Amino acid sequence: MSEDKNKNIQDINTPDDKFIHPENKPRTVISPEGEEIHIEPLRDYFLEKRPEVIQPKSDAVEKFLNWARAESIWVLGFGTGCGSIEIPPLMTPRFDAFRYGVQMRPTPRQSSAIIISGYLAIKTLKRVIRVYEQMPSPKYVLALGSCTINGGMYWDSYNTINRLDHYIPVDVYVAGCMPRPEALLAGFVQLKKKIKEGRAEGANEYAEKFDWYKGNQKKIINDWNMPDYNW
Amino acid sequence: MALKDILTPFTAWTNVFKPVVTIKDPFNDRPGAERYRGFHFNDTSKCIGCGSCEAICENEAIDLVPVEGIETKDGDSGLRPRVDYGRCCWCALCVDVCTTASLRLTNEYTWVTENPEDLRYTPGVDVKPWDNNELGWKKPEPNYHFFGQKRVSMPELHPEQRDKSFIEIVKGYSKEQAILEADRCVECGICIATCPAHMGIPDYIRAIREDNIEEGFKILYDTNPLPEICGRICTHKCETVCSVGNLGEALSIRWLKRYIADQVESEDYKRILQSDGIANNGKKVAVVGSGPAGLSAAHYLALMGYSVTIYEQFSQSGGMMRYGIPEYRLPYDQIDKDVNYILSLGVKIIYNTNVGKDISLSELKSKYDAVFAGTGLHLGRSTRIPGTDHKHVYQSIDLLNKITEGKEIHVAENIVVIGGGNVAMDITRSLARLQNIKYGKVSIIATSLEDENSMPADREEVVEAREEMATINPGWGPKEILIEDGNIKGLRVVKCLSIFDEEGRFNPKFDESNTNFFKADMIVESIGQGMDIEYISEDIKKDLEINNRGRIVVDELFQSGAKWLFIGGDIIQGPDVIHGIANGHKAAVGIDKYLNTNI
Amino acid sequence: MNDIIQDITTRFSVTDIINKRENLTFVTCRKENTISLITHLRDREKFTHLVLLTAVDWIEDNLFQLTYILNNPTKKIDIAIRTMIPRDNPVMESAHRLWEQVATYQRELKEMFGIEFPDSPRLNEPFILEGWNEIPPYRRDFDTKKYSTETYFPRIGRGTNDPEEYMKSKLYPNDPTK
Amino acid sequence: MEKIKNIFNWEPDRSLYPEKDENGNLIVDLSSQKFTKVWHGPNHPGTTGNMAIELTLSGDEVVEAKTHVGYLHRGFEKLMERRLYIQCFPTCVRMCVAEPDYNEYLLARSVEELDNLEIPETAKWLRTLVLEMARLQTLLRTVPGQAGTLSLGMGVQWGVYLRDLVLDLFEELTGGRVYHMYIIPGGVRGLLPDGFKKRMEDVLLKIEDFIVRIDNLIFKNILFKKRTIGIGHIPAEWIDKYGVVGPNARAAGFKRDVRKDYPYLVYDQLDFDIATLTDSDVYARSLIRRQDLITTIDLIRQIMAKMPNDGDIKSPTPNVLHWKIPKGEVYVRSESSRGEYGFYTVSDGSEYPRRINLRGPSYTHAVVLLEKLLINANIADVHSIMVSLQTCPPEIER
Amino acid sequence: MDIINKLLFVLLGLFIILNFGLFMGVSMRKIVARVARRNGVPFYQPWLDLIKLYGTRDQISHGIMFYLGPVFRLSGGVGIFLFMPLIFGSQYFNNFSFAGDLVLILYFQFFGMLGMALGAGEGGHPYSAIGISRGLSQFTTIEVPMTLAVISLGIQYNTLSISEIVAAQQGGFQNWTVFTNPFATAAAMLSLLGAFGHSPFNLVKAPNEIPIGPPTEYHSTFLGVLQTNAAILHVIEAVLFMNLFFGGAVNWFELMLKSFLIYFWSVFVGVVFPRYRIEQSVQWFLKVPLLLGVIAIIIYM
Repeated sequence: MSEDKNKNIQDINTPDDKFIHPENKPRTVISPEGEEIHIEPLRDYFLEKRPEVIQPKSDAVEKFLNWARAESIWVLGFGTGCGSIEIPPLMTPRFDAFRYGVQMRPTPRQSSAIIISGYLAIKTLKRVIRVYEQMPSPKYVLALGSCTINGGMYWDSYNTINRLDHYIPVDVYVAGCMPRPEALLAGFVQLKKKIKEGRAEGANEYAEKFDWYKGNQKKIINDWNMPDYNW
Repeated sequence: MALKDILTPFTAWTNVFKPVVTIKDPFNDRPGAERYRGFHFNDTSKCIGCGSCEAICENEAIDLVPVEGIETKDGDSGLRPRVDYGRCCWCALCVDVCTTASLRLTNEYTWVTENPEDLRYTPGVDVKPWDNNELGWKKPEPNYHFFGQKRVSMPELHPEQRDKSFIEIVKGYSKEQAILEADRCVECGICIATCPAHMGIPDYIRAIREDNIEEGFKILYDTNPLPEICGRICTHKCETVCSVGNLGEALSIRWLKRYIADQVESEDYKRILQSDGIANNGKKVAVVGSGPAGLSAAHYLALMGYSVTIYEQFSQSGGMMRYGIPEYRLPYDQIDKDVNYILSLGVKIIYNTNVGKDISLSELKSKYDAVFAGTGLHLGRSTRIPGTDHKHVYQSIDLLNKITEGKEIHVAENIVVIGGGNVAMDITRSLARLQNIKYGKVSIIATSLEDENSMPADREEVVEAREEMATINPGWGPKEILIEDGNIKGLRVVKCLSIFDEEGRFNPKFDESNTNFFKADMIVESIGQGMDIEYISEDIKKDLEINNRGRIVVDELFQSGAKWLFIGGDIIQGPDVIHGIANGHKAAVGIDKYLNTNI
Repeated sequence: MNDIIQDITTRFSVTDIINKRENLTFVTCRKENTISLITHLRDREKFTHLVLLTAVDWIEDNLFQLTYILNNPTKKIDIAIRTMIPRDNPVMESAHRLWEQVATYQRELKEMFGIEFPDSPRLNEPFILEGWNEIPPYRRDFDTKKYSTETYFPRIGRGTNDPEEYMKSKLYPNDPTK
Repeated sequence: MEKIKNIFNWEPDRSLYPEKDENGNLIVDLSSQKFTKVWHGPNHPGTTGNMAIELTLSGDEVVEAKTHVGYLHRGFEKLMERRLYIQCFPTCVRMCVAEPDYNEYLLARSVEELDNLEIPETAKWLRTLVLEMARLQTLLRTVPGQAGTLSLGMGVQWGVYLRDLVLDLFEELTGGRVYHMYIIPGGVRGLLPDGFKKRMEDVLLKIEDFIVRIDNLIFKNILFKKRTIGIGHIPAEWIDKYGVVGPNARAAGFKRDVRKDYPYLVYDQLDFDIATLTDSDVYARSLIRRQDLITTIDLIRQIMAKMPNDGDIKSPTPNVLHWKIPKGEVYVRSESSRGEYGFYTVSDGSEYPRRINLRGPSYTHAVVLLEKLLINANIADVHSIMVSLQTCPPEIER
Repeated sequence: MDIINKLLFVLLGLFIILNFGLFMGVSMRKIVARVARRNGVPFYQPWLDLIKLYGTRDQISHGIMFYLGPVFRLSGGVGIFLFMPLIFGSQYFNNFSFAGDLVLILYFQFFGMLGMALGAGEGGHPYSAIGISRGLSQFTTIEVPMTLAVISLGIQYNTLSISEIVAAQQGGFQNWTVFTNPFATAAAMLSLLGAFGHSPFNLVKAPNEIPIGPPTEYHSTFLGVLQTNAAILHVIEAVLFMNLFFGGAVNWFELMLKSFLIYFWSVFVGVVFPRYRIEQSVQWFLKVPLLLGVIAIIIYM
């Protein structure tokens, strides 16, 4: 078999510090007055505080809560790509996702899931990251279509990412370009299953590997300026 | 502000009493449409791993990977497409372009996973739930093709024009025709492995398409110093595996090669091939026989700087190409064109010198640093049925020799040719012409053991022979030549049921009850030729290893047991031109290696 | 159509007239004359509808081609005006006073090709890209595939085989003539 | 009495605020707290697709609007430069997700016009059918969608359901639900399946019933009229100045339709008329779209009646794996549901296009025109005006 | 009956009202879904939503008022409940109804709104601010015809106690205010459309203009509190109207049926109309319902 095309470019097994440039690593500097200043450069780019891992409550309670969470998935109405054209059919008579406990919310604060409906341009990725960080834990990510898996149609585009799982944790992938509403519903069913089994801990994963995610994000987003209250 | 405008909207509420239109079970109630483009399925037994799907995929979603249990063989690369659903966009161009119609998209469309690495699989190999789903996207009908399915028809002489003369039948492509034909190539490269000389077929076809004849010509000479000859009479094994041929007609690779060679004038050869001023390295090599193997070896040796001398038993070069193949297939001036170029590289030919009679092999050994023997198969084989010793029972090879040399031969009114190979067709058609000239009519029957579908002769040879009014009646085993009063009356044959036994050995079975009789005054046997290695004297022979089938054993560089003697061509492999060329080339490399490292 | 072309040929010395269809003609105009030609066509010949304005990169000739396609909605004819500007100093007179949307086109051209249009409003505001540090992406010398593979972590584990090479390695790996 | 009436129909005095400098430019000082900056989008249920409008508000009133795009930029025009012409075919489709078929058609047409290729008659009819079906499915979303912007979502629910039925037909004919990838350079990719005409007629009847229902629900709705009449007025003199095309121009009295003006495919063999209105406000524009819907239904019926049932679907083309298009350039256009939609294709004689540039109607509608129209509009009408222009961000940034 | 016992029954009433409110909400959603010809959410959906919201793991606060907003809102809702007689003649479910409870209830309606305004304002999102300004201006204008109708009732029955108004309507449906004082009823029912916040008066939340107004920044438990309150408030508002105009209820079934229908009235209108702009809405309330309210007062003057 021939040489792996992408082997030399990245190595998934060493995620820790690889993408964090030296200047982004936390360090302590001493000012001319002799004062010690602790600098955490990555922090400047998004949150006031790092996200924290919130351990699940005791088993029985968590199980009950997960059941409720699974049956009440509030999806953020953020159409990031082509796939969002299939959201209206999902919410209308033909497919009626409401009966699966799926509802749309217009603000990230109230949403528990986000559908990344396809390719993400860098400009949108920036908003998606902000939106994702604004969503309260536990939060779930449903990735639609080839584009989120390995770049899809836009694998060689200079403005779209190739794989979503480097920037935010993904719970369920739905294959297709674009997936039909039925496939999306199947995605929701799978997501529910995952939540009920207590495996959908994307938010905690994000908090744990925060530096890695942030490093990846920072590698491609050059301009972190964003207006307040713009998702 | 009409009251009506307030009240009419309330008609919407009538919907409350209408039935719900929601699909009850969206996962099962609604399979994709009959043509839906869902996930891939590949019929791996039909697939040949040509990679057209990979070439057309704009997303680089398809990789060709080796698959366990599928062997690489002629016409099948052993690779199978693997689809990355992180790339696929369901456009189904891969299905439309598929050269074997093995790939299709099923109408299954739901695939949900938590692990993105799952979304990559080899359709038809990795078992998926939709493997047995017959619906889905297949190549559309009618007349929907991504490349020409039909060959550009080759201009030929009409049977009436050709059946009395030995003028070349095939006229050759014009530029437009050649480009059109070259356009059909999908550049898979499967043909290369099948070609004994491993010619860069897709590359020179691309050169034709781009109208870059000189580039194409250079590519030809990389592996084949006899393009004019090969372009006419090559057995074109490449075309039998051409991936385009799976659904449509295979590319006329041979004619395209001929097209390139035809476009280049003799005087341009040296300029294009940049073969002027090769430094002589002072070593000398003798080549026995100026057939394809000999000429090929001489050519590549000359390019490496050796002084090459060819010993030829006949008065003209070319060996079997000239003396075995009728002129209407391969005009002699084309042989000369190729040979003259090789001679222009400094190769000398000594004609009318039979090694073994006029000069001994040991003498060559002493005069030269190495010897390459490509002496070919010049002994006709006989069926050895009763009556073959009659004077009007001929060997086809002898007749063809005589026709080439312009000697008078016996042409009877009714002739039967025994044999179904290309040589049999050659003699059949040559004799048909002579009959036509002599008697104004054709009465010749060619018969063979093999039935119509498994005759070793090229299909077009059979068709053309029939066009020239020869009768081809295959599937019969010769039993006896009936001779009355010293004159041949005909050939008695019985139906042949099978040729090889279960172990693949030659062991024909006949249906003795089903007999036939072909009336004839003259019988020509053309069931193959044998080699004549009398010229190798006993002291040399004792170094050689000869296997149980009577063939001389050589290594992969055609070096025989006697280190200085390289043997190639029909006596080793074949018989055909392209094997000879390949052997000659390899032997040239072998000689070079031998003389430089003395192993 | 023909009389218009003749008229502008004499007035603005346009060249390379190609009649693609009976209602679509391509002409080439010198850089200095272009804006006055467009103004003339809009005001006199009633080519009131600007269809598009875009650029083509002819990197071999070191030129940018600007194409203005104008449409006359009453006569239903189109005329496309091509202007070549040097690639190493890509500056073009702005046409934003003629049509409102031209400013947007020029913003895009500035961002995607790096063509300058002095005086064009909001020219330097980013339009599509955000935080772009490379050369303008629509230029031919920007290699998007290379940029993408180096930047966006394509998934590993892919690898393909060329049938030709693979068959060689399987069937005749030691062929000395190759 | 007049005074009392004025109390109810109070209009702000524009001369007093917002303040302007001597050049007539707005003085927007956010720190004065007279203004609010609000971003509509990109994550905003009211925007048409993934775009943003930066609004500067004074109270409920917009004093400045700026369109921000680029959230969907994939660089199609760059990507197509490194794809074979046949590979551009699935790629270009994605340029507009709502109505992908026009991209397919225009690419195919560009290639055919540059290479002087004629397509079979059946393919022409099938292409027209697919283009009209595409218009049908878009309009089924956008006609009630106008009311959806004003929170009358019931029409959208019905419309999207019917659109789904049209998509089912698409699936049968083309094998794709949203991205049909059917019009290939040289022809189309399949004949009508058996019984297609019957099923099409069933759906058309349902749509006609739907039109009656949305007439009652939307167009005869007093509140819909109140919210849309007089809002988002485009004066006639802006049409050429701002490059307004399609239904938006027709609502202002300009009888412009590519299907009539520059007939392509078989539109010259079909009998239809172009509706115009002169009010040029949101209501007029949605009425025009409703009329378009009726025209489209009629056109589909005509096509169904007149089209040949079989025949070749694709003319022979050179091998698509190395199809070289002669050097040249061409502009081809078609009438999408939003207006003139065109491809400007430049070929340098190689296997790859030199440049393909898309001219989408939203390029002008959603940027300069929208920015202009929103000034002095109420923030509540922003979404409504935007949808009435039927903006589609992917065709702005591509 | 001691106060403990009373409190227990109040809590029981609150529990019933809350669950009925959630049920009513989901029923309305299902009815609306039927108009769209689909099934809609399952019946248990609101309970799950609430559990999920209370079970959300992290919360982001924007300050103390941000906390207090939902609390104020809930106390507004519960406040109305506390003083609302539910079942006429029942000694258990009359809550803390007293002589001037009608005025207190009108006050509590505003209390929750104001608290919410302060809290949401602290959230800092411009959409919240716009939503609040819209909400307050609309609510002010809703209150005017509402108050006029209440005044008309006060004059008619010569009392400001809800229990007494209900008592005055007993003895058959011909005694209901809707028949004895149709103008006041009409004014109040129209202003009720505004109070329930369905189309055409849903501009406070206006999902596709200013998503979604005051609660934009509220999430997790905050939103849970708001939703709990909404469920209680919707029923209790309907009960208020039932008591004032439709003869009250003598048992739980009657209460549920009547409040369901009163709530349905706003849905019935809401489904088929788009929304007003804020100034249109204000103008409308100051035109038609105001006029009806004035007429109602003039008649009983």
